[in-house]
Amino acid sequence: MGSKKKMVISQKTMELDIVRKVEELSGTSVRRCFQCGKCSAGCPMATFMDHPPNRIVRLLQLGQWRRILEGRSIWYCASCETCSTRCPNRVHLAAIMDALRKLAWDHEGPSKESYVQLANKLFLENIRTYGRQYEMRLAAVFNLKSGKLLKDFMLGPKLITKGKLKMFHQKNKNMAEIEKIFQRIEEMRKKGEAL
Amino acid sequence: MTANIENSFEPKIMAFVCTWCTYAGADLAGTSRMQYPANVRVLKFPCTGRIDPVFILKAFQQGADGVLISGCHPGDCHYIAGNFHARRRFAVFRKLLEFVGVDLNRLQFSWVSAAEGGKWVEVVTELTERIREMGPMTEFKELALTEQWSGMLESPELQEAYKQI
Amino acid sequence: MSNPSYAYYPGCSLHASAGEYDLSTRELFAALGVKLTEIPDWFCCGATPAHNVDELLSLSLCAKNFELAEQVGGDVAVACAACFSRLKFTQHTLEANETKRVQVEKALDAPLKIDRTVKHLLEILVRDYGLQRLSEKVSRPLSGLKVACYYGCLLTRPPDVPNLDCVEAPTIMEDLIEAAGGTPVEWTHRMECCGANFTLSRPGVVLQLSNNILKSAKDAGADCILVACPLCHGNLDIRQKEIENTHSTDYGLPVLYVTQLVGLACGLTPDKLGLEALIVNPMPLLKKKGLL
Amino acid sequence: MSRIGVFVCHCGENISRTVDVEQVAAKAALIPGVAYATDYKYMCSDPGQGLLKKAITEQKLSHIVVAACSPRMHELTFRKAVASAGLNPFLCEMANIREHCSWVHEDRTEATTKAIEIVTMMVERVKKNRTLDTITVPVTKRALVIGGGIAGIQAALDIADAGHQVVLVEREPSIGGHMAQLSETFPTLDCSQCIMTPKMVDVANHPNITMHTYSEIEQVDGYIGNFQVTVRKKARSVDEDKCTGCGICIEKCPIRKIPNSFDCNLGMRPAIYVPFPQAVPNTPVIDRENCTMFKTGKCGLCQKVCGPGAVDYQQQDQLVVEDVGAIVVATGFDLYNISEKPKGSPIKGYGEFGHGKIPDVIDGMTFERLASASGPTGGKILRPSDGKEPKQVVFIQCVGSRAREKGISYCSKICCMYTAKHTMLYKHKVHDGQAYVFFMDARVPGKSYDEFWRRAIEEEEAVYIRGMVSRLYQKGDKVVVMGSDIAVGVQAEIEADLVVLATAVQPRSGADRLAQKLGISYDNYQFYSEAHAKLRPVECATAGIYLAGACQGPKDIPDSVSQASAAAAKVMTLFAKDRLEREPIVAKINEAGCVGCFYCKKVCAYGAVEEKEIRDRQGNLIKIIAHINPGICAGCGTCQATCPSKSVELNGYTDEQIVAMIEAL
Repeated sequence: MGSKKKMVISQKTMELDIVRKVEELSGTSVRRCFQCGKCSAGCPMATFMDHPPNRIVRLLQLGQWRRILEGRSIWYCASCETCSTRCPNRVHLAAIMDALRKLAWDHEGPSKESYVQLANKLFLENIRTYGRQYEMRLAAVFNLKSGKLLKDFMLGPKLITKGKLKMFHQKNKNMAEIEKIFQRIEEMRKKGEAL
Repeated sequence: MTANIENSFEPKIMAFVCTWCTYAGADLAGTSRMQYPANVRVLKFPCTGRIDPVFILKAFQQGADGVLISGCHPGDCHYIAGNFHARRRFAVFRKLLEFVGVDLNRLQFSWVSAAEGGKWVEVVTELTERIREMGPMTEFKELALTEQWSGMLESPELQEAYKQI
Repeated sequence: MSNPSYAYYPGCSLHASAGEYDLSTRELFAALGVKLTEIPDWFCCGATPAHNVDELLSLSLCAKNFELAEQVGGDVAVACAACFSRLKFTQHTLEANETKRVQVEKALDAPLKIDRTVKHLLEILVRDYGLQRLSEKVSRPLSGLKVACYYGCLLTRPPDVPNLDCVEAPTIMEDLIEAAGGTPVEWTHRMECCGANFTLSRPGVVLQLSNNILKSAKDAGADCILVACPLCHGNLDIRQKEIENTHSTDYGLPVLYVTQLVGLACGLTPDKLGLEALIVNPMPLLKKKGLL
Repeated sequence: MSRIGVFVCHCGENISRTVDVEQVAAKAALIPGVAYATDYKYMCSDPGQGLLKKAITEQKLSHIVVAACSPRMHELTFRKAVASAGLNPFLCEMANIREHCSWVHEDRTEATTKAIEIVTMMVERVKKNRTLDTITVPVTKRALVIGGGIAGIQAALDIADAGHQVVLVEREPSIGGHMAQLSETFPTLDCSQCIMTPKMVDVANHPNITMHTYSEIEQVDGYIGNFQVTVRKKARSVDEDKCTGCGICIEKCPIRKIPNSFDCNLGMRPAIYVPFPQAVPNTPVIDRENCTMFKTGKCGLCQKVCGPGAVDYQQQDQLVVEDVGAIVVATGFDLYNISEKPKGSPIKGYGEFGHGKIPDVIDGMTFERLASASGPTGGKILRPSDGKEPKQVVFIQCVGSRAREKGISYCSKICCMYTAKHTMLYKHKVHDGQAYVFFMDARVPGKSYDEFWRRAIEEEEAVYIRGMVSRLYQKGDKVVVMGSDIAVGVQAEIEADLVVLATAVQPRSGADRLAQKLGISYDNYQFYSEAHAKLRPVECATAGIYLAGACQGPKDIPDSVSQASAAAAKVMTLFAKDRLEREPIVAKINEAGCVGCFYCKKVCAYGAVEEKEIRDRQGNLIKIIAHINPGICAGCGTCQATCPSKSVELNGYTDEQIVAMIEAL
């Protein structure tokens, strides 16, 4: 749950550097938000969240980055874009959520709530290794890593018989190119050329 | 004609209305071609504040079976506060009427604005139907007949009484 | 009138769990005389996970795919809603954001070539091929079939990005179904999220959200649900039994890809449409409606 | 015996379709007193009116009933027609057999019966109608404007520009009001003085405007078109005619440490002073309470140095009587001083904010003076306690306003905007500072207002925090602000260097006393009441008196100026004719019956009831009775229904007329 601790607001306690990063990554301004609540009203995941989406923006306005990290909301966003679509101020909240997840992972690494990000990370690993996505492998590795070995166990056989889970797969021929992309991005980050 | 007496009773209803709101509302009902019972007779006043309670008594005495008083909504009075004075006056007057023996169901107060043609129709229709069910207002007529109540100054009893003074 | 040909980007799902979408797409387009040439050695677009973790990577992957598409002529035809969304997003973002553009060019070590027109299959069928011509191809109208057209999130959202149809009140799927002789139903959850990406990490969420969608379709009297996204399909079809068990209910709503249903109307046989690959068996319904 | 004419209109088929008009005319002819009855296709048409006029002459008709549409439609038409035939127009009545009969009833028998009854009622009524004459009142084409702020100035200039004489009365030594105190104005941020002072000079130079500054209204007599207003010109101790405004007296005055209220007491002034350099008139005034000459009889320096000999210690208050036809009230507002708890007032003060105790807790007007280039700090934002530049400034909105329990439930309307402006002015002057605003909601519904407010947040980076502040306290050299952010759902605390309170707008002190002199009404807060909230928003219920600006309710500059121009337009409408004409539907008192209970006076919303002394021939007072001023009476008749002795009668709605109608039932 989000902290009920008192906010002591000052130029020092407002972590505006992080907010600027969020704004850069998401290409959207958090100051534009006037807290109408429409994002929270339409969010299919709001019931699973501790901070409703509007409050995430509000916390950003006040530079309350820690409070966002302590909550779980950003890990429950489904990226459905409903908020961004309906925002009267064109605050691209879905993009803000992306930025927050990235910054949270970069700063804090995995946590109890961020294991969804694990699935995402594995997804990218798959791309790096195979160039494409192979659901069978993704599911198996995810279950292994997240300690939920038997999750969706019952679905597997049925999907295989229906030809939906391919047991074998081929790598793209141009794998070297994809690896280079990954490497160049890592390089840029090391040099501080990208967030 | 052998129509049932009960059913053929057509109540007489007097409506005392202010010119700015309810009279205009009734006009609107007309221009909108709404339909309502033909039992109501409208008397126009500048303001409900002008309506003397005596007029209500007078109406009943003259054979009205129901009386409707209607003006601007509270706060919307054309004359700032006339309807407030009226409301207060009639609140007290109702008690008196009740004491005199008039069934208060025969007396209706309502606020109908110049925009509420439909409400005028509703109010008039409801009151007419209610009075129709209640039957004719007989109290005053009976009094007038039996006790010569209505102040006939030339009644023999009174003349007699005068002589003795 | 000759048809334009397209550079086909099937996406990972169509090569795996959504094989029937790929099959039915190829068969339908062949039947219509529209040429699809698969982009050679295309990469995964990164889908939702990539931008969740790393937007720069997501943009770079898509930009790379645009580069690969240069080998094949024609507009880029996309079947998967997520791929469609990512490719469109990449164009939209990189056109507007100079910083990100420079970063992506660095990641690719090449100048950007992202100005190819990207079209979802729906657009190609409804606008390029045209409803009039399509209806002329219909040999087995979907008469009496009540279809709940499900758009999900990514086909239309957000404004100014996919530009497939009206962002809040699209009709493109309904128009298509009407052209195929079917009856689209009015329902409330056309554009609600199915839980999407959480299918792996938080299936509980998916069970709840997808249940709402199935219930709404059922309440609206639909015989089946029409989708244009493999992930939505997975959540509504593959998980339908599980949803029914969890919520102690019984929907039995076949979930068909848009190419499957249109293909059926155009007289293709079930084996060419991969109908047997669907988890909720559509055969009894199709038989009942005289569509087989 | 009356010879009544009844004219039944078919209104094409609108009436005749459901009402048997011929039968109505035939029945009407049988009513005693009816000399002539006929029906016609279109009574309102030229031939219809001609028929009416011809019948009046030929049949020697004495009263007319036109049974047609609603009187709200054509009463005026027929009364004019009747008048042109030489009959008093008020002897003509309309029986409404269209809107109230033919259009609302389908059954022909029922509708015809009802129409006959309606006509009968009106015939009985018209028998009791009396000849009435249109009332005319002479109009003095000279206006009084009370209050020399932006509203008063605008109204005065508009009326004067239209060619009428205007008397402008201002309580303070200079005109200009609050607007002269402001630094910059929303939503354009143009300098207040730059747009205000030219208007002040225009007033001073206008040939049609007479200014009485440092003056107050003593007494108001008369009524619309004919007011006599007594103005008290307070002794300035400086002769306005002789003074050249050179300012040497001000320079030489030895008393220099008097807090200047124009600068919200931040700056000091001498005992002889002008409130601010651009004052109009630029004539100093001696503050007698603080002047050594007045306190001890010694000094006299200002008189010695005054070249033209304008300083006059013997000057007395003067009473001037001005005859005017209309009055514009533009007395403006005061800011609620939250550290005060006036006795007997529902205002409870705000002890929790420490205003008046904590030096760095100031109100919005004080901030204006700090930000003003001509203010005591030369436009630098420096906090009062130690003169340092504050780096964290907290603004609190809705202090006093919208707090029923504290005594004021209304919204002060201007605070959201001026607070947004303050955050901008602050950011412009203190680049590394941070402004915070605690607010409940932003009420910024004016042209370009919401955009302005958003700009304060999005571009000037003011941090707005939705939630009220509970308490302020001093901690070291900081003021601790205990607030909450209701969007986050937690308490929010800020250690501020300066706290600015957006305190409520209240009517100018003494608004009630002035209202009593003018005979106009005011609300619980002493804001003056308009005649109708929607349709007569600039007129008082008392005829001939108009409202402009914040004296009627909280208003910003554009609203005040608009209302002032509207009030001026109303005055000009009144002045457009030499005599004021009005319908004679007014009440009058039966002097023999009136017992002087004055219940009528209590219920009259217009102040039309006056007291009248009845004396015998020797001049002994017999009784005091009510008299209704026909210039003021609006004709509602509430007095008549209220009068216990039945000594009031409303023309056109007499008891006789109404009872006649009831009896016709």
